[in-house]
Amino acid sequence: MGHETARKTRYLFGIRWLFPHRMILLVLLCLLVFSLVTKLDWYWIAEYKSAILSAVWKTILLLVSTFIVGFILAVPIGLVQVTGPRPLAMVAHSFCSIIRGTPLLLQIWIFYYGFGSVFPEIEGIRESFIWPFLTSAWPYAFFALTLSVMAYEGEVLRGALSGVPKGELEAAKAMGMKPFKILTRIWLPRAIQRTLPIIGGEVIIQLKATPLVATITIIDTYAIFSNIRLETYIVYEPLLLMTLIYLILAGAVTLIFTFLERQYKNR
Amino acid sequence: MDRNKPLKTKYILEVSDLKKTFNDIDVLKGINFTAQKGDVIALIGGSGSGKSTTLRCINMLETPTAGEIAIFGQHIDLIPDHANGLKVKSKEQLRSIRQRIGMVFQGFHLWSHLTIEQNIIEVPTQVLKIPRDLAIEEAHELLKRVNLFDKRHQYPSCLSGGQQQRAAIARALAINPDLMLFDEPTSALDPELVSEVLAVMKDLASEGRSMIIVTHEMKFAAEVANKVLFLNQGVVEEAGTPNDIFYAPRSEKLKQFIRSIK
Amino acid sequence: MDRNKPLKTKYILEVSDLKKTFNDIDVLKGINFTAQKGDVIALIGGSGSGKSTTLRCINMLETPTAGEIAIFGQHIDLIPDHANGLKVKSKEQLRSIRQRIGMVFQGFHLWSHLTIEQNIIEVPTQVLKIPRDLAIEEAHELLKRVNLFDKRHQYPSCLSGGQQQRAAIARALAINPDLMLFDEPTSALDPELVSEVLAVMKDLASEGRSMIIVTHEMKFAAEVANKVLFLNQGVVEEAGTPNDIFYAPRSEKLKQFIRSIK
Amino acid sequence: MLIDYQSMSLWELLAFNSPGWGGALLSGLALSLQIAVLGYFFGLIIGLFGAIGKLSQNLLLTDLLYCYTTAVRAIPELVLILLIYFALPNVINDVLYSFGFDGVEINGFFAGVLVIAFVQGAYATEVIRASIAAIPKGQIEAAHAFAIPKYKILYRIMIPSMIPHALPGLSNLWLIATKDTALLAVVGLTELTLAAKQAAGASKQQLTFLLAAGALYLLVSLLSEVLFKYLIKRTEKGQTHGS
Amino acid sequence: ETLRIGIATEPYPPFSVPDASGQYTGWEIDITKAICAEAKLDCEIVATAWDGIIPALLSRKIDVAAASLSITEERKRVIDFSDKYYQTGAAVIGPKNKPFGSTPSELDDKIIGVQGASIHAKFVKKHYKNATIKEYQTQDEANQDLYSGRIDATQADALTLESFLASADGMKCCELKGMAINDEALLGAGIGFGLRKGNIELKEKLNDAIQAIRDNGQYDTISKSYFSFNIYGE
Ligand SMILES: Nc1ncnc2c1ncn2[C@@H]1O[C@H](COP(=O)(O)OP(=O)(O)OP(=O)(O)O)[C@@H](O)[C@H]1O
Ligand SMILES: Nc1ncnc2c1ncn2[C@@H]1O[C@H](COP(=O)(O)OP(=O)(O)OP(=O)(O)O)[C@@H](O)[C@H]1O
Ligand SMILES: [Mg+2]
Ligand SMILES: [Mg+2]
Repeated sequence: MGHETARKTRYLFGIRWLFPHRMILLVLLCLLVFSLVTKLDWYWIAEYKSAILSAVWKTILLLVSTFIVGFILAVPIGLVQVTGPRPLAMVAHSFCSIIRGTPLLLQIWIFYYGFGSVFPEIEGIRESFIWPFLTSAWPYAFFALTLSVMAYEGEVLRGALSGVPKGELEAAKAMGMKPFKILTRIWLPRAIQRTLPIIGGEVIIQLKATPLVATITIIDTYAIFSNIRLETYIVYEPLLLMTLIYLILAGAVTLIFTFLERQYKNR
Repeated sequence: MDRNKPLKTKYILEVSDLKKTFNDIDVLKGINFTAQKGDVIALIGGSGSGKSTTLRCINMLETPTAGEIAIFGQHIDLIPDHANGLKVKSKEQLRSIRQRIGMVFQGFHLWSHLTIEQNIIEVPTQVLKIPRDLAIEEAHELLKRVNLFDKRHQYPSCLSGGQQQRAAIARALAINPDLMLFDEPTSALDPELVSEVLAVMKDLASEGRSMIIVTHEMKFAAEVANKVLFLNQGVVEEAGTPNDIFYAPRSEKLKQFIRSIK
Repeated sequence: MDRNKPLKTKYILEVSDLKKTFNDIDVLKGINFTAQKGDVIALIGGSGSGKSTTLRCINMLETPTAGEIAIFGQHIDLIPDHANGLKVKSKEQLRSIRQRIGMVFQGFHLWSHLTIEQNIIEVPTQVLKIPRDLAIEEAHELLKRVNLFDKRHQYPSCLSGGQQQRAAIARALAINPDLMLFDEPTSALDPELVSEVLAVMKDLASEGRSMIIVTHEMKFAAEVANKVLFLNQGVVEEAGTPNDIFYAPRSEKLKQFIRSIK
Repeated sequence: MLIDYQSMSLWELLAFNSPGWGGALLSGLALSLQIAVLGYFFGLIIGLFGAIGKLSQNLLLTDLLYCYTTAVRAIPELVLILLIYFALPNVINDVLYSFGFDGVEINGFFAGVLVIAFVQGAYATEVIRASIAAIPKGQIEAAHAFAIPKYKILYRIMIPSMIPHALPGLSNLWLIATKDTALLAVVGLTELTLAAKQAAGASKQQLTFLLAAGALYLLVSLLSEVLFKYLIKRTEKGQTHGS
Repeated sequence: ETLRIGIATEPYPPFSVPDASGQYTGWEIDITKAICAEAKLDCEIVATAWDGIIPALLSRKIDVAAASLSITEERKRVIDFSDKYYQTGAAVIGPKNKPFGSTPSELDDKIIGVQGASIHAKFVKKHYKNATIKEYQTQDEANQDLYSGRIDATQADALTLESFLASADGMKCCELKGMAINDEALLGAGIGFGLRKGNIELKEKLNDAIQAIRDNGQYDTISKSYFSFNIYGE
């Protein structure tokens, strides 16, 4: 009997979105959105629409490219800290400490204004083909943000790699797998599976680090809304729209990682 | 697979004066024994006597503190290592040897991010470069042999203890090994399965594969092994045929051990 | 401890029509049995037949999908839960029942951040509020009984399989339980130790404690149990005294199982 | 009249007494640390309960926590602080005024701690949840089987065996907390970053003061790293195999 | 009843500059104090980061914003302004080795840096249609890039640029290319105090006081110690 009821309940509430409390939350959300839309002042959107879109695109581009490249480069950094050799582990470790220990803003400035102001002094560089590259801000932003991902994710991966049960690695070793194979087939997948939720969080942290590039003339999502606020002196409406955009981006990240977590749920 | 290449020596495994110390505790105090092709050796002994450690030293999962090991006629050279005492000289050689050794761990150690089938085909496809289709076909054969075919798409965490153990055995068999190291392969199995596994092992023995088996099942040891080693406090206290060991024990320790079993 | 409080029923454990489904696979299909005070019941059966699951359902580590369980005369009420089918109604009651049940897991599950001694005194000091000194004293008794006294300050990861299993047994005994649930308590033990553990269990039985033991050791079952249940594919295929089960099996399945053991 | 910084040497610029900026930087650092420590501490508490809530079976709770962690982590901190410090009291005060009461003020320091704790709590929830999920399930089951009460399972079994997994993530969070204090400039608190900005702007010695502030941050994080290392060492016993 | 005057914590020399002890000095501070005295107001200076000034004004944490706010039509939708109390023109500077002037046609193919969200940003976008525009968060950063050669010119407040040209870097690299054409709609009607809407009485008081110190010479006395020219503009 109980069995039957269980089945039935599961059937009834099969569509998870229809749980009562979720309906209430949704209704509340709709009311909130409605009142915000009608009560506040949104005239400026029309004027800035295209600027906002391109800024959002820049944010996404920066986030995705730096995180992917940085994460791939973080693997060796996490790995040498677990396996050695000693000197390399120390180098990797100091790298992580320095990058994690200083504000990203400072790093961006040092690369852009510090190193950037050294390049023009080099004889003949202004005529060379890399000059347009050096004068734009993107390479510096990309470089600084990638370094930061490398350092933070290197640290996360170090913890994750050392947490994989030793027995499973021994099993691989005992069958003559090469170290690289063990890494790519057993060690890394196992480590990443365990830390997916943490990595998801790190992507969101990185999302929120991207606005710093505004200080080197890249107008990203955050910067465009700052500009709007300064030009119009409207305080909350641009902030709300910006929040909505960041929420959507973070929501997308969370969804992707929830999906990945589900895929790897077994343990 | 060069199983049929003539060996330089008649021994498939030679262990001499093997010692292992963990944090100043001497766990192995000088183990000596040899195995010829087709030998099935049972390692018996009390809990903590060093059986698992011996097995793990054979394929260098633990680096010995001292001693010599030769497998398939190849001597595994150990060189001093400033941190841990000794280390393996040629990793390449060790790896090629390990590819011919199948090991079943006391704790199973299935890869928990892979399904049972994936666990089994992992080494054949990735290390031995067997085509995937073929590997899966063989995996299915093995899975049927250990009666796990219908669980092949499950992850290890959803399996019962005995099911995990059988999966681990199948994984070891999948690399078609010349030497097999079993650490209590039947501990989580019920008697019905024990005899099935026993049958599998007899098969393997008749194919000319050598085996070292750590086991608590005396009946099992008596039936499958042609040589029994009794370990006690890190040394081989007595060695001989199952008959000798079980029915004509000489040392006091072994007599006591045998008595406690019966 | 209200071990000597008269029970409302003569049964210390009543399991009726216990069912459990994992992801639409019916693992238990209606288990029925009872245990009286002092009963030692052996659960035998093939791998994957549901022995561990039955044991885990008894103290609600798995919530049954359907069925009734009463322990120490107290019926454990289950109420519908919109997510998982059923859930325990009174957690308080469940906890007070669990305090009187000692469990030894198939995978031991010692707490890895505590030493062996700490593992053993954890529940006595934290749950049963026994003074620390007293608990340590008792722990030392138990550790000597299972021959682990000199390993008491080690962490579980440094112990051999058999040592971990004995530690797990000691941990279960430390709460001085009325009902003990053993999931293959001897799987990682050598025969010498098996007989020691057997002796411990007989002691416990003579003290009037009841036990449910999942085991593969038929000899063990025959010697210690007064009742044997043969599980097959999620149902109790046959139940009876060890003599009945081992020497006069009726069902075809059991006959086959017995045959395979001998 | 304005101070002439151009003629001052590096040591005069960094001197502790005005017109040197050293003292201002240090008191900025002290303020940053105070807020970071408090925010981090409360954040950890929120995170612990958040993680437990998220792992519970209660659907309403898990849904609400899901919204909390996603939203708070996604919303830029500046927005949060503007809302808590400016908009929230505004709304409250409008209500109070309409009933004839006096308005309330939210103290800048308090708002800062609140925002940092709120944000850290969301991150910590995720870190701790992942770490709890990494504890072998059997060990928690064993605790249940022995009738250890839930709160004791939490602080005797789960927290100790989770901490080694969580510490790397939590140390990242601490570093973030120290740097997030930079936001408090908005509510008029002169923390380290603002002090450095002011010094740089007033003296036009950008690089000097940025590097000085950077060095202070680095010092803090190196010290915290030593601390976290020590903690990791202490808590890792028994988690790894023997040698 | 004290009047809370909000100023920005970020230094903006020579108008408002903090020192290490947290005191603010500068022309704007002096003028504000003079106006308070003239209007017999009891003023208290409250420093807030730029991001917080308008929210603080709207949420009654301050009553007047004295942070060099340019008066524009768009901003008047949100806050009120007093009459202007100073106004400076916009200038264009560029490297010494590149000869060009400040007319739109001459700047057409150049890379021009401006401070983002400033009136100059709007101006540049409107008048130098074919130029490449780079926006910076602060004018200092634009100056820095002009020095590094990343941009060809920058347009900003004449005053700000003048002090850059007077600095070591500025003298080395750059020169004044000319003043920007006057566009009242964009470049605004000068700098005024920001006030909450509807605060007519206070606005009147401030306007009267500004007029008064201009008339009685206080304005000029203060300005003389900071500037060599007429900061009030036309
Ligand atoms: N990593 C380690 N660190 C410290 N001591 C260890 C370690 N591994 C094993 N030992 C110790 O070495 C001894 C032998 O262990 P081993 O695992 O070889 O025993 P075993 O014969 O396999 O016993 P069992 O039958 O119980 O599995 C034990 O006393 C154990 O405590
Ligand atoms: N968490 C789970 N998810 C899915 N299936 C499970 C889970 N736990 C157990 N099962 C399945 O339930 C069946 C019974 O498992 P159980 O562990 O009770 O077997 P058992 O009788 O104890 O076997 P063994 O003697 O091998 O330990 C098995 O087929 C197993 O695959
Ligand atoms: Mg062992
Ligand atoms: Mg089982």
